[in-house]
Amino acid sequence: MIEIKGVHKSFGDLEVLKGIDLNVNRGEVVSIIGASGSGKSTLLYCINAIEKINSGNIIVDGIDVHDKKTDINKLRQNLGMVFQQWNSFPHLTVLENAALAPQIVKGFSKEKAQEIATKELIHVGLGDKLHEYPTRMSGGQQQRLAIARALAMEPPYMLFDEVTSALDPELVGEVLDTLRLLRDDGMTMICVTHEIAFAKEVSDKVAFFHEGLIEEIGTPQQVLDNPQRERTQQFLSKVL
Amino acid sequence: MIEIKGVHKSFGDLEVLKGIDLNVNRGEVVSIIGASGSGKSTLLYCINAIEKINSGNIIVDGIDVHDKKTDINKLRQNLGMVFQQWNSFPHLTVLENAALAPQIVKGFSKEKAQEIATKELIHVGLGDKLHEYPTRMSGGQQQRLAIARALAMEPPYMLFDEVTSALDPELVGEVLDTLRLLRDDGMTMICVTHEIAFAKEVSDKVAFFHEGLIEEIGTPQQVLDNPQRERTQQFLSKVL
Amino acid sequence: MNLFTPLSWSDSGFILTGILNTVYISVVAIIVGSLLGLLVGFVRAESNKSINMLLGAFLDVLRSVPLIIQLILFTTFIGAMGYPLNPFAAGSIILSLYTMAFMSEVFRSGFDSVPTSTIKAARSLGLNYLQTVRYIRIPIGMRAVFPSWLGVALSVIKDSALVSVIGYMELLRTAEQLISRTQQPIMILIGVGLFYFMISYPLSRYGKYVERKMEI
Amino acid sequence: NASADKLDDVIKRGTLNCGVVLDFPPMGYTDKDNKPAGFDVDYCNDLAAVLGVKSEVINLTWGDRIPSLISAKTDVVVGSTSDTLARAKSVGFTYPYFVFKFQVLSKKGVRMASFDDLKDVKVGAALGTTYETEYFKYADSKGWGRDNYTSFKSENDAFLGLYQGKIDALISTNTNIATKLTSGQFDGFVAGPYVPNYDDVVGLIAKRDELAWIKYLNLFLVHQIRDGRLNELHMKHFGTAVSPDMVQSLRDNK
Amino acid sequence: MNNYEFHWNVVFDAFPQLLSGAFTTVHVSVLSMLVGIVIAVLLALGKLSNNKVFYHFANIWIEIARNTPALFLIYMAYFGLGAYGIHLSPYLAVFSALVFINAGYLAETFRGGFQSIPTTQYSAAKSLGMNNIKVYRYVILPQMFRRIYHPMTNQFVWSILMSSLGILVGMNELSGETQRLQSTSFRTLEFFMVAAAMYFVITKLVLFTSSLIAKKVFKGELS
Ligand SMILES: Nc1ncnc2c1ncn2[C@@H]1O[C@H](COP(=O)(O)OP(=O)(O)OP(=O)(O)O)[C@@H](O)[C@H]1O
Ligand SMILES: Nc1ncnc2c1ncn2[C@@H]1O[C@H](COP(=O)(O)OP(=O)(O)OP(=O)(O)O)[C@@H](O)[C@H]1O
Ligand SMILES: [Mg+2]
Ligand SMILES: [Mg+2]
Repeated sequence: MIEIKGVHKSFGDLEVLKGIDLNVNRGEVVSIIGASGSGKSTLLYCINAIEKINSGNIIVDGIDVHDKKTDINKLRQNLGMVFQQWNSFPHLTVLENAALAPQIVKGFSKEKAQEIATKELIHVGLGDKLHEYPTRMSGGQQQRLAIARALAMEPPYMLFDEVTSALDPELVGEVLDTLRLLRDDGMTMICVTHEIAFAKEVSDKVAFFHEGLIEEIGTPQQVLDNPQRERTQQFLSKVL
Repeated sequence: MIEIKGVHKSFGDLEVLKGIDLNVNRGEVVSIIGASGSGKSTLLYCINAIEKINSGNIIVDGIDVHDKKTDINKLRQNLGMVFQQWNSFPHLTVLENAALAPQIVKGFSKEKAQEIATKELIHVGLGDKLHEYPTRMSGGQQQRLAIARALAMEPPYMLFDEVTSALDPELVGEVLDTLRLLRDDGMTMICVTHEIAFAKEVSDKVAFFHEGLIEEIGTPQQVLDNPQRERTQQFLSKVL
Repeated sequence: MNLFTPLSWSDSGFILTGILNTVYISVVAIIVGSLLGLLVGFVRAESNKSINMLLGAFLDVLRSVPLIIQLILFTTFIGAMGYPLNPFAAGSIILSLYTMAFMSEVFRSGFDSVPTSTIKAARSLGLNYLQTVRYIRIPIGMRAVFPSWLGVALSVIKDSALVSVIGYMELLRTAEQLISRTQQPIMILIGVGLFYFMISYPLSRYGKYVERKMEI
Repeated sequence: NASADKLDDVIKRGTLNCGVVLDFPPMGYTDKDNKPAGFDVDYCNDLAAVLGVKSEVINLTWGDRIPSLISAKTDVVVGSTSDTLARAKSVGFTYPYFVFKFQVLSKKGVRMASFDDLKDVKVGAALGTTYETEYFKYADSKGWGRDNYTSFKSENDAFLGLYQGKIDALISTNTNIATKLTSGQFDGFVAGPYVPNYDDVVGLIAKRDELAWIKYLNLFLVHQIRDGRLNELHMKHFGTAVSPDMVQSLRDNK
Repeated sequence: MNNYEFHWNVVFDAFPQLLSGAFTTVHVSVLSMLVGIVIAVLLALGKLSNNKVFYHFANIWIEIARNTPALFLIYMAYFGLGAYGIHLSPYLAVFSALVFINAGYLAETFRGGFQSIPTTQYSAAKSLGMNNIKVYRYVILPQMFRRIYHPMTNQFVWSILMSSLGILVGMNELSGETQRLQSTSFRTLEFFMVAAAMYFVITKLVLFTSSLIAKKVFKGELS
């Protein structure tokens, strides 16, 4: 379970998160929507401790992420993360990309690491690209590689930050399909997304961010079909 | 009138156009849809003689485009073209971009060229950006600049190649509005597009391309609402 | 008889001539080398494999043989052929060719950096080949490579010091002669170093500034 | 025109391009106005005068001498060029116009009783000179190796190197060393032994095939001796009369 | 040809000396490259560091190296330092000038290579649970190496070509050896033509080897 309690976060003078509370239970899929700059990515970065927070707590399976005593590299193994901009490691093949972390972080043997990696790559539909270099692949394929790479660490949680928004329209579908697959596997996920239809389809909960606060949260039906808050309505009318 | 008769076109071994027949009358708006790689862009390039054809004829207002004796630079003045990737000239201001061709191709005086350019730029809504450099503008604005630049040659025909598909979603609208404007002005247009809703709204005819052939052609109602061919149905079910 | 005489004010004219000679030959080499480089770069960007191979091989030799050897070899050779050249002429020719070898790559990458889609856009407006080159490819391509161009130009100024080996009285050779006479290398050398630095440093800063500005 | 030779060329051109090595005082150097001066420069001027043309002195390093001739930058090099048989395959030599001894100049306090003492000190000379070759020949015959030897691009660099202490001793010509010692700048140094059994006989050089030109130069040299000009210039640049030995040797060698 | 007769047998006889000169050329360039790389890493770190002293030291070094002629720096190392009683042999003078310049140029290359790796690569690697050392060892440095490989090769070629300035301080590398040989035999054209050819061959060999290595190490990725 991920528990986010009263999280504040500033970049210099700019307060980006102004007190976020959010719980994500095992097996749940939570989508975060909201205008650009509302702090959605920042929250994900804070959950993964890539950014420090100013106050509040983020607890993952009982462990305080931002506690100094927490072994952050160990914790991150539980939190797979995929970014908007695909960032495959260009100097490694697809298989090596996915096998790197299991091998050097978890300490698996090369064979074992590659076995897991291969499994996940097949899972996301890249079984025929194992020895390709990612720079030769489309954005959608690279994004699926990034997902497989995160999955190869076998994390209980996955964080997705607008993983389709840098993709050409025709490539969006294949990546969303992969996310659906994960949902069906029962993966716990937080998805920052602009794809409202997708959010409606896969989410258990949808949170609408506005200027560093959760303006509205609830089931997709509540938030997306019957938004109560004016800001949510405005936002939805613009993107739909 | 643009008459396309039995056009074949290969790149090396790859036959991209396998016999295209299509007539576009003055004042008509024809939309071309179809999967990636089906040859849509290639056809536009061939109409504008940017690519040579292997056989067949393309006749614009009675002039054979691919005849050796045709003065292609003169012909192109009748065929405005706008590309998927906005191609503003980065070293010139917006006004200079649009005034360049009238001045050096048509031989207008600088004043006259700028006058026409200004008129077209105001038409597409860039009246307040005349002395801006295009690199400072959004993709949508650059795309409208490209349209104005083509219009400044006062061509009777305009060819549009997926002019919105490289744009961020929020910028698509402004460019489509500009196209609507042109349609309302009575401009003859061929639009390659992925925006089915837009195609349905503005077109007199819609042609569905499949692997280098026109699989189906007719009014938007015929092709988009009641497609007869299985391939058209498949394609539409995927993109809608 | 006075073999060793200290540096004096009367030497300033002599030094100034050295400075002017350095500036003079550098400017000639940069201008001629850039023009030739523009031409060769364009030909290379436009032409097929075999012409490119030929040109490439020639440029390769210019880039793979030390400038100092080229200078000595060229002056000796052309003289032996019966066309003696003074150090300035011979130095300018070799330095210009050497500059061209590097400039042509700079300009070639400039021409290549203009997207084909932009060229197609220009052609679709009815611009013919030459108009496209003149109004689109050269201005866009050249802007993109200005920092690299400046980099090559600065290295030419520095390399011009080597023309001293064929007897051209540029700054460094002037300095050497003064050192022989005064036996005071330090002061004179530092002065020379400062001169180069004062030309090169601000310009290279400016180049970096432009580069950064272009990235944004 | 085809039959015109160098002599005609020079007279027609009205200038004599005369190469001199200007870092070899007192044969060639630059004075305080950075103008060429020295024995060789005066020879150039004398030659130009008898030809009735303007004298253009061209500054060369040792290594430049041949390239300057081949590239026709110079018509003649008055540059203390040792008349070795190897070089004579490439350029044309005149009669000798001067005879040098090769000598060691060393720091005071460095033991330099005989030439063999060079074995144990850091020694240097200008690159590509005959004394460098002679030193190598001697060192090789004694099996010294070359680790203690440093080449310099030019004569001046060699003296600067000795002055700065890069080397303890250098080899140059007796004349050059004598001049340097009288200048006062080399007070801490002493002239030492000569290179054993070697007289450095030097001539003017020109292109090998310009026979008429070389003949003219030969006659010029003879006249310099006969007319007393050699002696005059020796007085001017060395402060002493030219020794009868040297005059004899020049006459013999011709 | 205006009655210049080539005498190739002189050159042929002197070939061992030319080869030994070529060896010295390669020797001094390789060594100056290796030492230059080590210093360049330190200078690059200096330019990236917040320590003012370290930063300015690196900056001054880099700017002097990049903005003054190599020939000047060689003179400076030879006669400039000599005036203070620091006596470098011709080899050491050329070597230290080349090291100084290589370090200056390579430092900028390294810094550029370092900064060209997108920060998203760090985030991605960290999000996989890698600690800082692993992030650098497995993700950042290998990518950086690819980016600096070609500039480094070019710098190496530059070093080879610039070591020819050894001719001006009487060093026994290829050019100096050539100069000596032509001074004693007076066969200027022949010797310098052969020297030019040797330089050409050496640089081509270096470039060829470098691209072979690149093909092997970088396999198909990037270009
Ligand atoms: N490293 C940083 N330093 C300073 N400001 C930052 C930094 N990262 C983000 N910000 C700022 O914080 C705010 C929130 O950014 P964030 O990326 O979280 O927004 P977002 O909701 O993800 O938007 P988008 O939909 O555009 O990705 C923005 O104003 C952004 O400029
Ligand atoms: N210059 C070229 N050389 C070789 N092949 C080409 C060239 N241009 C296009 N092709 C090929 O021709 C085929 C048709 O390309 P075209 O760009 O016309 O397709 P399209 O229908 O416009 O697709 P999209 O929707 O992706 O723009 C593709 O397979 C493409 O790879
Ligand atoms: Mg974001
Ligand atoms: Mg297309």
